[in-house]
Amino acid sequence: MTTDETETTTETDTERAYTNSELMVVAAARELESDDSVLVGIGKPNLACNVAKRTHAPELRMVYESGTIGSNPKTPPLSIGDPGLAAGALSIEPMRNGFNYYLQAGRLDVGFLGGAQIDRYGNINSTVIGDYDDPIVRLPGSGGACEIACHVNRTMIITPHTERRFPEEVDFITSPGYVGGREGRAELGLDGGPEAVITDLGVYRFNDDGELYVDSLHPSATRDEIQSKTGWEIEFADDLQQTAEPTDEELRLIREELDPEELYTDQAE
Amino acid sequence: MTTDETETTTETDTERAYTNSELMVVAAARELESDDSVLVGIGKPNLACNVAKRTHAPELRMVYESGTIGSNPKTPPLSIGDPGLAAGALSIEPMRNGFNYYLQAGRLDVGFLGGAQIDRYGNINSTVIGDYDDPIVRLPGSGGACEIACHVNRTMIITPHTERRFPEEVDFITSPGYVGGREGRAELGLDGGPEAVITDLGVYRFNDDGELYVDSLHPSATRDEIQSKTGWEIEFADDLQQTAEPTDEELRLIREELDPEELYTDQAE
Amino acid sequence: MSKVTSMHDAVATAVDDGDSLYLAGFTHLIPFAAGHEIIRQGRTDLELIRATPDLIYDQLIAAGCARKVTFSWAGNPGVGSLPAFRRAAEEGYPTEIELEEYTHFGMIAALEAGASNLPFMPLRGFIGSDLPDHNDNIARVESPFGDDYVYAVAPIEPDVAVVRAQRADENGNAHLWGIQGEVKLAALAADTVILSVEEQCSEETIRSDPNRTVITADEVDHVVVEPYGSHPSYAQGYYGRDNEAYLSWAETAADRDTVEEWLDEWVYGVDDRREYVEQLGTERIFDLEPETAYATPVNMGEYR
Amino acid sequence: MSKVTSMHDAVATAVDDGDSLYLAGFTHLIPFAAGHEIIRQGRTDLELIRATPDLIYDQLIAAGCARKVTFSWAGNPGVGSLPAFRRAAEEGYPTEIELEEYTHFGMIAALEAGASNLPFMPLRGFIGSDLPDHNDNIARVESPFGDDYVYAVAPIEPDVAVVRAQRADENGNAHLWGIQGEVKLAALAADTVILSVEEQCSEETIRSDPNRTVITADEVDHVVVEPYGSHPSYAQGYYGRDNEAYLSWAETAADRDTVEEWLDEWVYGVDDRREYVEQLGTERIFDLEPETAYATPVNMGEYR
Repeated sequence: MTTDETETTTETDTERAYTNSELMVVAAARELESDDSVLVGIGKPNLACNVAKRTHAPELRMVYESGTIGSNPKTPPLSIGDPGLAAGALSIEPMRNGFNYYLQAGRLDVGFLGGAQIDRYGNINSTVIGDYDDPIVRLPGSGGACEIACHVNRTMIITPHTERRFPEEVDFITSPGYVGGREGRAELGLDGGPEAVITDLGVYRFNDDGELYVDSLHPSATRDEIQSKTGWEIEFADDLQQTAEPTDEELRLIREELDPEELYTDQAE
Repeated sequence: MTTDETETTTETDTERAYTNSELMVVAAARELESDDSVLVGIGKPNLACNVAKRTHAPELRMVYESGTIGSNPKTPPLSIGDPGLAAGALSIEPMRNGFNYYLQAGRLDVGFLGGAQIDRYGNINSTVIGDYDDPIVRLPGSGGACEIACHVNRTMIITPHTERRFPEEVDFITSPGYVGGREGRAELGLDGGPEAVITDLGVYRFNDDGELYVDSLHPSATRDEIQSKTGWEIEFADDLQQTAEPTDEELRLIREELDPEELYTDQAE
Repeated sequence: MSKVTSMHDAVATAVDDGDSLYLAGFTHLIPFAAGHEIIRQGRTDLELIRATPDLIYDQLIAAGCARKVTFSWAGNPGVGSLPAFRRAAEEGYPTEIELEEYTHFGMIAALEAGASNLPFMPLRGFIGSDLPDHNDNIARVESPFGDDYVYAVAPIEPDVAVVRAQRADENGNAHLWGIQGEVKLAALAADTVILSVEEQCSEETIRSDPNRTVITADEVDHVVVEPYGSHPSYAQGYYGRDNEAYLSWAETAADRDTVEEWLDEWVYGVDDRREYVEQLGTERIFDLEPETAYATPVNMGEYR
Repeated sequence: MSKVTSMHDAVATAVDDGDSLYLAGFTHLIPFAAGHEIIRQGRTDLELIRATPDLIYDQLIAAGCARKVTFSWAGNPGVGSLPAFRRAAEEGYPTEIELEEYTHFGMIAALEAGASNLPFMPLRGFIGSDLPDHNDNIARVESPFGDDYVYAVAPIEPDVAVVRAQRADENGNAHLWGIQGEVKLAALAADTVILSVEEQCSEETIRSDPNRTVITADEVDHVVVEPYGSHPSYAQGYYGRDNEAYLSWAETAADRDTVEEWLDEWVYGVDDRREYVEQLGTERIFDLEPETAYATPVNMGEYR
């Protein structure tokens, strides 16, 4: 980033001086509001929260499954229990308290999840591909994900969009989305639900039935590409947008401050 | 206490140079063993624990309902939550943890209780005299007592023996003794139970049916006095003992170190 | 944005007639100043919830603020009974009070359910006791795994909790040391929380020792900085319990008139806690101060 | 009487073939040295219980110690999957392993039930998930108060827990700061507890700050003083996480042979943690040390 601000903005528009992984981080950051408490995951979610906190959401409170409340890491953590999340936090809770008093009691607004499979109702599988008792791939399992999906008000899903990841129905529900639709979720007594799915192709949201639709396309992506990698006929918004591109400041934060070693993002020059 | 040890011992035997309230403290102290964890109450139980700790039970661990574990108060506390129980404790637990992880999980060996009424099966009433909804006397209620009586291995009851206090049946069971007998307690799934009742007249224990009997008489007391103040025909041990008298060291501890202001004991000269 | 305000304004905003109220603190850090302010502002029909009503609720009851008391041990700790509580329970003076009664463990479990947003909390409590017959919020529940049972209590969720700590930042992140009691649960279970502290500190101080934080800003609506706000209860490391006040309450409250005089002198007769402390006098306050004994430091490390 | 012993002797006494084992510590203070000693002593048929099996259980599985894994997230934190765990789960190599699976919250609630001597613990968890269909220790329970339901989990009560802390006295009263995880629950829920610490301290140090105590002597059977006993995990204020070791495990464990070589070099090839640390070398250790940042002191007061 050697050019001045005005020039770079122009270049960005025309030459795409950012990557889709950078765009994913930025799109996720923009979902956050300053008074949110966010249950942060590692990788892109952590970058997204830190971009948001350093731009439009300075009061954002970052909470980790390890029980650190109001963490303020100086460098991006490699795990959700790093010492830099504990040092300088506002509070550290035993693990049970974090889940019991914070998550279950509805004190967390936003949670970030990934997953090996996401279906048309936003249900997530991070447990097994294939049969539970004789798996083709044994995945790590829920961890905190199931109850995050149950209890935060807005679940954000960040994942690359590949064909395998978007089947019509997941092999195993690890974490509930809208189950069989918004009513299915409500019948279980759950509020909230998935708010957005952010992939390398676009930003998707959920319609009144609780079904996934494409809300904005990334500049590099096409409708056909998304449809061809999705296991059902996916809906597109009538007023389908183009995802807003990263600003220079957002890119600078990612590249210089938050992920200089490109652990979680591929970075453009 | 100006005379030397040998002389005083002799005086004690012949002239009763101690009071029954001092004897109660000492008799209670002798029930304690060095590896016991005791849930301590205020007043005589606290004095008894401190006498025991300073004589035959140096490793005695004192736990209070307020959540202080391994307290080591320099002066006797007025309440179970005094700052001197917190400063210098081994650990301080939030109130729930004390009840949940220590008491309920069976980590405490001994608990001291008082009560307005104690019946023939060691059930205790500290809730109301008369009808619950229209009480003659509204007493403080259970506090920690009910679950102490449920979960410690040996409940010690310290109380003066007056007629009103020893009815055949209590008006209200606040804290279970042997309920309708040892089997009644076992049917509820409870282990442990009352071990001894220590009054100003004697030390009582519980027979194989879970019924109270007099195990030792204090030197100043008589069988008739106990029977006349008891609401049923109370049993006396075949080998009824005389309660062992306080030693000089025990009396010195009470008078000089633990209760110099006679807050919890009447003291002889 | 700072939540720091006066106790007058916090109570005026947060506490309405008819509210259910939990003034927390097990022996330690009891919010006496808040109780007095509620009396001064003349709130009525309150449901007073507290494991140990203690002098604080005896005073509120004597002042006619209560319609119900939810409790587990209604005594003057280490001294005896609560005269005003007994007058209300036995004679209906100055107000009739309904009682909802638990054991300590049951009460704390009910707060735990409230703090956790659970419909019930199991405990091995009340066993063999007559209490469950008199409280519909206690029920026997069979274990879904094998042949076993517990009692369950329904959640307690007060409208307002007042909690105290030694120090907090302007947002309400608080360090509390010494006896913790049910302070955290009360703050989590309540809709609205007033946090009162001995001292205000920087957010940096809080962040230097996050394991010491018992309440976070998330739960707190109002922060009141009020030194000696717990007298005659105590604040660990700041001042001891004023045992004299506890002992003399037995006589003060024994009689309807003497308790009125006491309220006139110590509650209605002062504007706020500052005036109360002035009336107490420096010597009495100084006599309660402990010698200093610092905790052995810990290194949190600086991780970049 | 002092409980201080060596890790060799603690493991030899406490851990038998077939035991259920909880090596505690959520990311922080993971007892790697204990895990390695269990491998060296050749224990087999173990039920390995841990919310996050992490590298420590991947190593035990690779060494053939496991018959069952009870867990809630089996990955390499921030890196990817656990190769040995996957080989055992997918191919039965080197041993078949049975899986008992929870969510984090469900796992912790089960430990809470174990620590509390309760027959079950309710939680609003597993809702809408397929997990309850595959684990008999998860059951739906209706609330006894009104129209509501929860899931309940059965207690987890390991035969042995190994927990770590920064400092403890010779009896096992321990101060732990930074991330607490499930350490306290594991110690309370287990029959036998090995406590390993970075430093031994006096009982006086513990008593100077009782709010910092996370484990008391009551729960502890053996105390092992073992600096750097958590490497490549970390000890807050003492050393940071060795991320390099976590990153390289993906390659090391990807292949049956390379993981054997690794075990030969780092577990079988050293006698104890001291030799392991020597093999790591001073520079690597020094690189992990944080700058010093002390917590703001608190005054507990001296009350006479």
